[in-house]
Amino acid sequence: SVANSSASNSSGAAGAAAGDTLRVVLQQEPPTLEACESNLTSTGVVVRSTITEPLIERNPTTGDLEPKLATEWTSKDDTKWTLKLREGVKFHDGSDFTAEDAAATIDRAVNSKLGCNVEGYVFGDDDLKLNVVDAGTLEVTAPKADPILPLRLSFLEVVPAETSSTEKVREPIGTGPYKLDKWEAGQSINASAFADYWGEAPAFPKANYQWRSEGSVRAAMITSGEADIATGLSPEDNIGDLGVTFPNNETVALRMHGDTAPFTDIRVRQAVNYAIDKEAIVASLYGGRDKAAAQLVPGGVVGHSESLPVWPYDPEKAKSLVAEAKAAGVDTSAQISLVVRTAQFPKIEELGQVLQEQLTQAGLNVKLKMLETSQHLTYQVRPFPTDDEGAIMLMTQHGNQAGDAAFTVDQYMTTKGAQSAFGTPELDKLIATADAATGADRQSAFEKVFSYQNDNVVQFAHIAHQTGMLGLAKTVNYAPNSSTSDELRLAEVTPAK
Amino acid sequence: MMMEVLESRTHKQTTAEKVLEVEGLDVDIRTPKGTVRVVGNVSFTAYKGQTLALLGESGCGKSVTAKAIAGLLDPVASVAGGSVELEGADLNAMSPRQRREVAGPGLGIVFQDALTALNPVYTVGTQLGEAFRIHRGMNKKQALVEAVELMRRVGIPEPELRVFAYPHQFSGGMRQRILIAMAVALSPRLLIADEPTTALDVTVQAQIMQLLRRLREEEDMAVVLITHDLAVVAEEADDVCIMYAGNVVERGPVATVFSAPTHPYTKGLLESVPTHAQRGDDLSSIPGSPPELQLIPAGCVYQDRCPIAAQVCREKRPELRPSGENQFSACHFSETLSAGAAPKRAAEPVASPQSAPTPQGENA
Amino acid sequence: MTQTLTAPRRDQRTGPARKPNLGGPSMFRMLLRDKFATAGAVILAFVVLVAFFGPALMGELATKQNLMFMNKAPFNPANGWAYILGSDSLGRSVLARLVVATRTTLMVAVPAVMVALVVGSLWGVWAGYHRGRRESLSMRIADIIMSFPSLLLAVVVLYVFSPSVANIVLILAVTRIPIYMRTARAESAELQSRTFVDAARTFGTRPNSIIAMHVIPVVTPTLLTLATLEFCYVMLAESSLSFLGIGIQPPDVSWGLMVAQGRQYLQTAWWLSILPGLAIVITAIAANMLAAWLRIATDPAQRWRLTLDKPARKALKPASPKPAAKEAK
Amino acid sequence: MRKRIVSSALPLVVVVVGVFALARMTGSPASLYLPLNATDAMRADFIAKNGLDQPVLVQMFDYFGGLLRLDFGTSLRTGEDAAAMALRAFPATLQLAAMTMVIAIVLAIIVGSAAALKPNGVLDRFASFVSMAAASIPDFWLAIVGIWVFAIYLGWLPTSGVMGAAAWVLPVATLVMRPFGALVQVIRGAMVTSLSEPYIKLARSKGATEYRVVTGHALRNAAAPALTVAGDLTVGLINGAVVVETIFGWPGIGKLMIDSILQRDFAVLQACVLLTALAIFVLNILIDLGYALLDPRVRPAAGARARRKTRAVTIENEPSEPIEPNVPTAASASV
Amino acid sequence: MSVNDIDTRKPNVLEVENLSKSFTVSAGSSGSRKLKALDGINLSVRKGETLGLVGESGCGKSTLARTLMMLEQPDSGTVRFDGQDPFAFRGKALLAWRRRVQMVFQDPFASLNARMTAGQIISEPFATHRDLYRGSAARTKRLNELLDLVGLRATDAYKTPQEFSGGQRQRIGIARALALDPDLIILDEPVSALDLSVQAQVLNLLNELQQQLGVSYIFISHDLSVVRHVTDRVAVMYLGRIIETGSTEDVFDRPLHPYTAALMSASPKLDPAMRPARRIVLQGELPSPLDPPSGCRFRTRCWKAEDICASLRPEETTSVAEGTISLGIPTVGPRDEMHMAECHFPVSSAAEAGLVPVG
Ligand SMILES: Nc1ncnc2c1ncn2[C@@H]1O[C@H](COP(=O)(O)OP(=O)(O)OP(=O)(O)O)[C@@H](O)[C@H]1O
Ligand SMILES: Nc1ncnc2c1ncn2[C@@H]1O[C@H](COP(=O)(O)OP(=O)(O)OP(=O)(O)O)[C@@H](O)[C@H]1O
Ligand SMILES: [Mg+2]
Ligand SMILES: [Mg+2]
Ligand code: NI
Repeated sequence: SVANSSASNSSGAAGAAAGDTLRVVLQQEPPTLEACESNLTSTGVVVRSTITEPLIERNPTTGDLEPKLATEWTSKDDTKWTLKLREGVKFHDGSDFTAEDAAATIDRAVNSKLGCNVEGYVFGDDDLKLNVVDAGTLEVTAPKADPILPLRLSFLEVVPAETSSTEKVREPIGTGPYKLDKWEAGQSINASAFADYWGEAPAFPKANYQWRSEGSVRAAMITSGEADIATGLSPEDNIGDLGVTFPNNETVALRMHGDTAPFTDIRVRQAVNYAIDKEAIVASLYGGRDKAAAQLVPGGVVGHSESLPVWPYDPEKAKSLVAEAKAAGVDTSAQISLVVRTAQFPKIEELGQVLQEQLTQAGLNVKLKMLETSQHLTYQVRPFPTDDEGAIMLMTQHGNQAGDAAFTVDQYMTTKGAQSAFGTPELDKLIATADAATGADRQSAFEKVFSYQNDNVVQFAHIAHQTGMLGLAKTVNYAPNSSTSDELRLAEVTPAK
Repeated sequence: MMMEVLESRTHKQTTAEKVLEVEGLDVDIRTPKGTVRVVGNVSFTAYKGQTLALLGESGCGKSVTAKAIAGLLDPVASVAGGSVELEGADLNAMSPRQRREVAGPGLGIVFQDALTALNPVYTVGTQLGEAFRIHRGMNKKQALVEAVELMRRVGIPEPELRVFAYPHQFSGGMRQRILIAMAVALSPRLLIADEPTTALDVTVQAQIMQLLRRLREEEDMAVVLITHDLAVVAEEADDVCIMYAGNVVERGPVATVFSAPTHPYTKGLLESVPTHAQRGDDLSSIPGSPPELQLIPAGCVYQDRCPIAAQVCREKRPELRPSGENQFSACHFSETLSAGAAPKRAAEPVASPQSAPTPQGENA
Repeated sequence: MTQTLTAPRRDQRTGPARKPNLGGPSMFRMLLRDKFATAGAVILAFVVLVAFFGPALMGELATKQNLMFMNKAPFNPANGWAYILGSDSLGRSVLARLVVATRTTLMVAVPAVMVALVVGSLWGVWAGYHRGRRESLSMRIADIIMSFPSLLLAVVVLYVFSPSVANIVLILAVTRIPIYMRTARAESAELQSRTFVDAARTFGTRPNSIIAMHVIPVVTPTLLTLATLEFCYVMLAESSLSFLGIGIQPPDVSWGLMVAQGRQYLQTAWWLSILPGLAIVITAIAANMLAAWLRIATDPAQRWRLTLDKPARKALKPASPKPAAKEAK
Repeated sequence: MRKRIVSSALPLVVVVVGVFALARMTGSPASLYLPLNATDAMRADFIAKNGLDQPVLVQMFDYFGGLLRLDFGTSLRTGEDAAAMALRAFPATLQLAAMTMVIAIVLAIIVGSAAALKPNGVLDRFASFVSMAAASIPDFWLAIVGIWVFAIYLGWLPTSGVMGAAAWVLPVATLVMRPFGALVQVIRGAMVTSLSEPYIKLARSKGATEYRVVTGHALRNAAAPALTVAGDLTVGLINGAVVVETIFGWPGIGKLMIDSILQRDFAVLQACVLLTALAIFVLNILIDLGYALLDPRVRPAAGARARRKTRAVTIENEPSEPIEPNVPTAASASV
Repeated sequence: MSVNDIDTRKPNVLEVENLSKSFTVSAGSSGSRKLKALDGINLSVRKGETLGLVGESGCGKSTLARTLMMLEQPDSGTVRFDGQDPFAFRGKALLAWRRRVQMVFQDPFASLNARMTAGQIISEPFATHRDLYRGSAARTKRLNELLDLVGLRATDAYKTPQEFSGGQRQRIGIARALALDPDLIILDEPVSALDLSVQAQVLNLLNELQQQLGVSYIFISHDLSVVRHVTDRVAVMYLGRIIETGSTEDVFDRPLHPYTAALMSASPKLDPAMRPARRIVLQGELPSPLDPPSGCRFRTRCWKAEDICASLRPEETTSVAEGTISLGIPTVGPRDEMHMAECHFPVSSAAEAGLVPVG
């Protein structure tokens, strides 16, 4: 009961004040801490690299892959990869980490019927072949050449081989710097530093997660000293100089469904791009922290092109394009549903209203449609609803956690992509080439894809690369990076001074 | 046995001690149509061991007078003048605290509406014992013992069991007895009983009247009995005070007043009681209906229905003045009536303008 | 023949035949007696006027965005009258939005209350009149609606069908029906045992006619009072729906939505939520004041409070127009 | 009483059935739980696994079958037992509701009685003003202002959470407003009526003090209508003070319910609804018992202006509803 | 018209035989029980006659009236109105019957809807019986007739009930009952709410109407002096049964049943000369109708009760001429002319009945 737990917890809270507990306040309670679901933001932010660890880890700043539980990985043909595993690593239950565990983790997440999110997101439908060579060596074989298989593997959080492969596990056992103590459902998650951690011991012996859905409350908790870190803040939460911003890899864009008038005509789609005053939106709504976007991936992701120009704000041009299209017989007065997900990111409702207003100025008939997650999803992913009155324009927020544009374009730009409304054969071809490319070729191949979309396809009107905001109490030091919202590594947090 | 045979009451002519003396009592009520005087210049005296009856039709101000005496007027009503003295102490001059101390030991009142006057959520024992707890500082148990005793006194069978019953478990007659018991709990010097039997039928009425009589004799209280039943007055009271539209129109010993009324209203009332004459014959009735209090004319309050009204009645309100031995009447022509001329309705009164309808405007 | 009858000799009041007057002074005069209720009535009248004519007067102002003129503080004459109540997070005039929101708010609250009132009352009156099985069944239905999580109902309906004004009205109406139903039933069950209803039955009058003629007119004042109170509730409920993101959808705007959206600016731009919040509170209080008055004015046992000529304290002094009694003394 | 229990159990079943059907109208949960690029086969798999491919009637039959075995299903979102989740969240809500109602009732009795002593007096006006304002302030707004003032500006109270007694202050204060406002009005009205009843005069005629008259005689008679409204208000709180729970991070059933709706977590939703409906059912019975306690006439005829003589026995033609005291209330169930 | 001269040739308007009616009441925790409000009622009313119905409060007078008006459904027994059973009527026939029997209610305040004007109240029956007076002109004409008949003015039609005095309200109630030209009017305590000074007006009015229109009355009252004045025959009720019937004079002056005797004796007299020297005051309360005493229902309060009263319900006792009393079922003559009572030990003389005045 609450009364009891509040009694027992009050001592915990008192201990927290003493400074040995790192208190984090999140936007929502993780539905589960299942490691194979850790690409869900709400799960990953707690689990990844804190409770469990991957074999390979991507440095969010440089984009390079770095060793974690695997020390080396090599492949001759990009198909069969050999991983050397770290020695002396222990799980929280005291057992040793071996190649068996690594193999079981991959098998469980990718090959089983468990239906892990990471499977669909990072790996295709194809299964991987696993071969345990010895306790410290693992061979992974992809069905076809896969140059970024190590990157994909960086999404898999390692769990012991004993972990059930038929049931998901709410409270995982990992190798991370913190081990899970107690999850008081609905209230808090408590973790403590793992004594047998193979790496450096974290600065805080204890950690405590809570969640509050109101941003202003999270901010207030930092201000009032009830929490040390608060995620997902916005400037209006009045956090003052305790708020730290960071580029969070997320990009906001409008996806236009070209199958219905008026989006059947590329001029209308171009007009939409011209009609949106991205710079003003970024400057006023987002206080100048965000960056107007020209493509779906932000800087730091392989394939991002610095030189790609942002569509200029040109309402006159937009109007004339609409007029041209109209003259060419396109029904430009047809209704456009601007589909927006409620509370997806700060100020989304304001953004929706601004967009609606600006597009209306350009002569389009836009209706704002605010939807909750589940309904929004039906619009986001194929098969799209067809019974909607008029054309669909979906506001999407895309985050590329992997740092490689392949994860973006496959989904969003191919003709059959799960989140792509349409495409062209030429673009598909460009994407296939880019996917197979490596090194510098890969970068330029993806740049080509993005500029082709902007010039010839115009499925998207890009709005902004976003920044996140973290509330940091004066008592702690932490430098957020682009992956902070997906994995908040508590071990990187240190007491101030 | 089941039947009890009683002597009919004979009127005592003792000159007993004054208990209550009401002098020129005025009560105003604020109404939507303005402030009206519902009780005007009422005076009477109640003597120890005797019953004074307040008689009058519905709405003539009997209950208001009673409540004014007990200091329990509704918030809209207020005493506007006159004095009420209980054994020499002016009740109107008392502080609320003093009044509370008088309420119970000094003055007990039985309210008109027996069926709702008991608090439905408490046992009658609790309610009966309350007076003892307030005034004698008894605890619950002691009060309950007293309550049982009281119930026995008013003739409720098995009082030990029934103290724990709730009011709704009693019949109307029993509730009325409980109310009476409550009023006499502390043996008050004065008991006001406001229509204690109106809601009951004759057999129960007889029981209640018998009870009241017994209590009065046991405690030697002064009783003010309010009723509109002439026959009850005739049987129960020593003195009667007849009210009409807030004013006392006639006052005196019952026997005298009823045998020789000196006010035309009293006379009219006595005549309209169905006597056992011929079935099918017209009863003699007082024409019209009592005036609304807002519209009481200047002059005599009864002028509109009076068969002998004259010009003087429209101009001057008659004062209550002696019209016989111990008898008072507020009529300009009381002498004529008491002289035995007894002008019947049809009889020609002194300069009567006939009983034809007079337009209202003339008097108002 | 009839001459032999004893006709009443004269009536207390004479005068030409006049239209019925339900006793006592007119409602209007009683309203003026209660200063608070008068103020309430004036405020409500003002709100209604604003809802009617405001949007036309405000024109485009309520939707005109100016991203460079965001969150300007109110009561700064330098910004011009349109921005006297400040500007919102998209640089729109708060005044204009408040005015336009008035209409939407009333368009939700009034029909929701009306629908619930009419349906709930008629149903309740019917159930109470017939008693027996019909009554039990109706009360069980009311219980069901009451114990149904109304929020769930709202969410489901608003998700399955869009959160349009009509749907919000429907939801708010349905979930409030039991309130009226219970009250109407209780009153009607009591009324159907009254003697004048029995009298009507002895003529062979049909139940529906009796309900229409004898029951509904009596229960109406009580229910109207209730409806006035419910009006506040519905405004609040609508704002709660907005808080959860399923209320009125932009670009429409209601007070509840303004409060809900403005809450995140509470510390940076307080006027965005305080002003519409005040509008709700003031309107609610005004409606409540009026309801309190209505309750007294329609209750014969209480009405005197509104109709007295003098306050109580003065009554003890020599009473005003002295009846002739004293003079005669 | 037994009859009453049976007849109030009916809504229980209907509510659960209704929620079952309604929830399924909000669409399939498949896309929420499957990866974005899930194949049709995966979807079909998922749907079949959770039994969503069957006709609603069959699903319902299975569900009720499960209920008999105390199997409430598993949460799609967390994989936990749905009943366990609901049972974990419910006490939090119940405690909050109880605390709120106790405070609201006590305050309302004091304020309402004081106001009723002099109808339309200064105190009455003030009380009605305060209570109306209290009942008409949006709760989320009050909550946020409360946090701002008391947690940040003054620093007296924690912003949110359930840790320690201080954490109760803000949520309870926020929740108390509406019941308080509504109850003050009801109690005031009932007290005004009760104070003008004849038995009050009778008590005064015995020399009872004003205090005794109000607390001893009037209040108990005024309690029945207040009980009805308090019951309705409690139902509102039990059904979830979603807004307040959301803001203060209170792990209650309201929050759980709205989350499971948003997440199409049907089993949890049904378990929650079953639990709240059960609680409401128990509450109704308790209220009936409360009536009986308050009013020895058992059936509350108190509110019905009984012109006729009160009869020695309660009259019942057919099994009919008691005529409950009817009182216009400002607000009861909360959204 | 004189009291003793009962015109035997006039036909019966109403005949009631063995009428019973019980209510289900919930008696606290012990579940529900049957309350026998009427238990085998027999009575008849002739054309143009007034039948008085007296008895203690709660003995079932109003229930009988309401059952006769078909406001309650009887459990058993028959009601014949001109030989037909009204409970079998449906539709048109029912409406036609409703027209012929009307009721004046006890309470002139509660029986008039305060929100309607006198005119609306009186013409309310026309709304149901549309064919009676077609067109508003005819109705207005009839309304004015009715107002005139009961001694109200045409302008009174626009007033609401609260603008009338109690007596005038009762007149409105009577006018409403007369609106459909009934043959029988049931008057449930029509004057008990009225002031003495107005009561006489209403009684006179009723009398006039009977003489003019020849209607029959069932007159319920507990004011014995009124009953004595207006009725031809009287039935005395006790706990749901009629325990004594007979001509008014017989019952009042020569009561057979001890209860009747107590009733007559207990009623206060204005005239000291009429006051009985020895008055019977019953002890005890009316027993609960939920479990009436066995045998004779009055035995718990009867001073003449013996063992047999507890075990055996008394047969009807008839008093034949010259004051002799015969026991057993009457053998001669129609029963409604007889003076009979249900008692094992009927009162034999006025002195025993406590009716001999002091003087
Ligand atoms: N609270 C009140 N408000 C307004 N008028 C009142 C109030 N109490 C009494 N009156 C008026 O005062 C007058 C006298 O009333 P009162 O109750 O004294 O009559 P009464 O003689 O006792 O009549 P009854 O025989 O019907 O009891 C009536 O006209 C009544 O309407
Ligand atoms: N609807 C009802 N349900 C249950 N019991 C009833 C009902 N109506 C009447 N009774 C009971 O039937 C009995 C007879 O009641 P009724 O009203 O006929 O008495 P009454 O003789 O008219 O009394 P009064 O002289 O007081 O009017 C009473 O005991 C009463 O409690
Ligand atoms: Mg009185
Ligand atoms: Mg009766
Ligand atoms: Ni007579």
